[in-house]
Amino acid sequence: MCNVAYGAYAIAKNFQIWDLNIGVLYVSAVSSFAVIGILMAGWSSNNKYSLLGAMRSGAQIVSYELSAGLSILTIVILTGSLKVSDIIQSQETGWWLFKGHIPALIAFVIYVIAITAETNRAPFDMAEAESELTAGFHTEYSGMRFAFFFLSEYINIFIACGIGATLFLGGWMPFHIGHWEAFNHIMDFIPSSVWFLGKVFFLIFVIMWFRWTFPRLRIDQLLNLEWKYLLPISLFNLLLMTVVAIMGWYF
Amino acid sequence: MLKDILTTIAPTGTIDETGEILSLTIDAKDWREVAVQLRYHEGCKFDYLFCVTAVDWKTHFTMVYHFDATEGRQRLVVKAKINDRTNPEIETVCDIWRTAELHEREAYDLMGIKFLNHPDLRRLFLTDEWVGYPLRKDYDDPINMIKL
Amino acid sequence: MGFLADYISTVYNSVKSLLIGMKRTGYYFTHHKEIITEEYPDNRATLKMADRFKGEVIMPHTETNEHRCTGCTACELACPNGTIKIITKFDITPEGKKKKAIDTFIYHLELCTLCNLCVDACPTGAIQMGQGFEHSVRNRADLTKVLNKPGSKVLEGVE
Amino acid sequence: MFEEVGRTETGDLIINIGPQHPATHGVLHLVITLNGETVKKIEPHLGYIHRSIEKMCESLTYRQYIYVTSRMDYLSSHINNHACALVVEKGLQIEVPQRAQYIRVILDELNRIASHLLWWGAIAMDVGAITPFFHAFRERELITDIMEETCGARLTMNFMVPGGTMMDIHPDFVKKTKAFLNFFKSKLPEYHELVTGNVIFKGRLEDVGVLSKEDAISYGTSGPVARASGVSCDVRKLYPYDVYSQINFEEAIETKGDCYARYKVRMKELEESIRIIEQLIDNIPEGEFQAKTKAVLKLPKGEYMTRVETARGDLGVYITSEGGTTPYRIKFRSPGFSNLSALDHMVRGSKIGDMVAIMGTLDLVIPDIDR
Repeated sequence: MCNVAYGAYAIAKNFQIWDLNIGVLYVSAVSSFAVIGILMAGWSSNNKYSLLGAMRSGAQIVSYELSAGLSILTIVILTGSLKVSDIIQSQETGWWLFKGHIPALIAFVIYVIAITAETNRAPFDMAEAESELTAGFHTEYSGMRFAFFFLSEYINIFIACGIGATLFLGGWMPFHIGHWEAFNHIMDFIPSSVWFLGKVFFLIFVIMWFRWTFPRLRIDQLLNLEWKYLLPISLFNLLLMTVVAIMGWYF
Repeated sequence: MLKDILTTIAPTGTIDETGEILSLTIDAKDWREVAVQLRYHEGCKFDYLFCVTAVDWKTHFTMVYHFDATEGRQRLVVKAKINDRTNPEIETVCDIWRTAELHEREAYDLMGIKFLNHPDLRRLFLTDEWVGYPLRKDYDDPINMIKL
Repeated sequence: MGFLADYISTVYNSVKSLLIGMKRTGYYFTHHKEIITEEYPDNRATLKMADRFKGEVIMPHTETNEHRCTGCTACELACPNGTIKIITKFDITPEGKKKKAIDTFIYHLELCTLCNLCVDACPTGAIQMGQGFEHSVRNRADLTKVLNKPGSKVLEGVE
Repeated sequence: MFEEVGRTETGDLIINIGPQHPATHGVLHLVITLNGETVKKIEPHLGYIHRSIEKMCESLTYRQYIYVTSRMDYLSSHINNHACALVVEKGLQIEVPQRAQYIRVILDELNRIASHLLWWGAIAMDVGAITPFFHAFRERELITDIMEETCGARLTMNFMVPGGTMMDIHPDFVKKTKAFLNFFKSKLPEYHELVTGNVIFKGRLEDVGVLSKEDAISYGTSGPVARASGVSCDVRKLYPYDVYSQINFEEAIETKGDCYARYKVRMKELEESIRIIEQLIDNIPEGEFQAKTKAVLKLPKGEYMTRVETARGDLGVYITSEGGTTPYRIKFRSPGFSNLSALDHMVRGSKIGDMVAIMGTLDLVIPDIDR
């Protein structure tokens, strides 16, 4: 299901199946289907652990979608377009993470946190929470059915990190520094697909890094974090970014 | 002195000082009143019930209660003698010391002593269908590993 | 404004504590020299157990097939689980006297808890704790062992 | 019991945590009544590994019964054995040589460190962090190596005998223990970096499962659980045994009574254990490691009670002797059993996630509860 989202990806230079004009919106819309799978799996297992896991993940994914969406919006404001190729083209002179000043940085951090939660990875893996609900929504599944859940989870991570790489880290754009012509030239020699995949895998690595390090949040703390911290900060950040964009305070 | 207080709150009991801890032996009928006094009497204040256990003496049972006072740091052993072997009964103290609830269930399960007014007196370790009380001296285990 | 300052300092301190933790795990991700696990089945040839490791009870024999057990059953009495069973017989010494000796020394490894009490109790040092620890067998009966080798005798002079 | 499984009349959900469940660290079975995510009632069902150790001990002699007690609280088996040896020594008035006392106390404290390390890894695992477990086991491995070298076993040592220890320490023991202490002291700050200061970890433990001082006493809790509620109950201080009376160490006490206080008490105890070992390790006196005892031990008629501080709390061994070679009745008052009785009180009204954290900080070892 989630593979549909790959269509709108620019994996390398001039390598995009479908460059539709609402690309980012489309990808984020399709990738949020994952919650339905989890909810249905948990409910139909007829198991109380699964049911609790599914309910948790429903509450969690729906709320974290908000701040992920708002962080995406901040970059959309900067570029003025939802089209993937436009967004990447606008970062030719530098990635938005560096060009967009502090608001872009904040948006990036919030985005990474939000996608960690959205994809049910630790420390937000409430839906599976092995020490509380044995395995949450996929307790009753085994074999290939279980593998499908994990495939979709990892694909989902890849998609979410792909959006992050496209928006904040310039998609397939190589890393350029101002007027260092020689350096920029060397960077151009690295194939664009390597750049894109490298960025995505870097983000995936960060998410895995979270998993080694952090304990799991409790369900009420998880919602607190979203509604008390991430959402106000990202709303404020969006305002800040609008000001930055209107005044032209970015490079 | 603890000994003097004990003679006032349990006039029928006998006090034994030979062991390392002062011990008081009473009849099971008097246990409830003595327990309340031990917990709340100014000179006792035994607030920490350390251990509850039952001993099967073949002719009778004794319930052995080990007490500690966290403030005065004095220790006491109370032995309540239950003479009725076929249907041993004693009042519960789990409303005075909350820890007694599980300990009394354990004693019920393994020794078969019934605690009157216990809120939830069921088997704790063994299954509900189990017949007999394993820690009693006359309990015979049909599948005895050592004898096999 | 105090509220806002509190809010910001909470966020700052939380993020800092998280980053400290990530620094620590990041350090171990890049410094993986400190491996202390043993690659067990592969290092079988070089594996050395501690001298006192309690793996099983064994009875050492000399090259001339002699052991030190006199059949006094001290170990049998010391054992808490009935692991050891000694069947004795009477040997005739050259002087024509009867002498007690072991016929079979049965050791139930499946009952043994490796508590070392039998070795402690043995007056002649006939049994020891062995180093072997790979005791898995297909049949439970295989765990019942006879420790004295066939045809073995008591070592001269051991009483 | 099985009719209850499902829903109650009021529509509350009943779920079973255990006997096989990642949160229970063994075969504890908890029947939990849930209202949404909130726990309304929790009821332990025990006995899945009840081996009736008390009954078994009635047919074992005073030398033999020590080994069984390793199987109660297997994480502090040395300390259990120590309690059993002490009660026999008290009954027979055996004077234990100084060397044996030193060795016993050092091994006790090493065992306590190992137990707390495992607990530290497990509580982090319970609240969802994975790495601390590996850190804890790296250090614990060194302790088990020391144990293996000296006692011959890694978990159920059975090294104590009435009157001393079974063997002398291994020649490398002092050197290795010191090396371990140095290594461990260098790693302890990492523990605090990784877990103690972590904001998520604090959030999970702070103000969760609060046990007031009165309740802690009334529920008969002991060990770190009671000390976190401000109850001074360290047996090593109150009723010192062996050389504890000569050692300078502090009793770790917190007053808040929540999960984080229990966590801090245990972390403090790790440091205190290091201190105790450091005071002893250089001064192990020469001499015998075992007192001369009779071949057959017969405890005089009477009743004996010994208490020792295990890693989980106050272990009491109560022996009624009729003068024979075996105990007439023996009772192990295990710390975990009393601590478990407070679980329902602590968990009521909190979330399932909290229940896991509370269970983790109670540090229940199920064989200790079931015996």
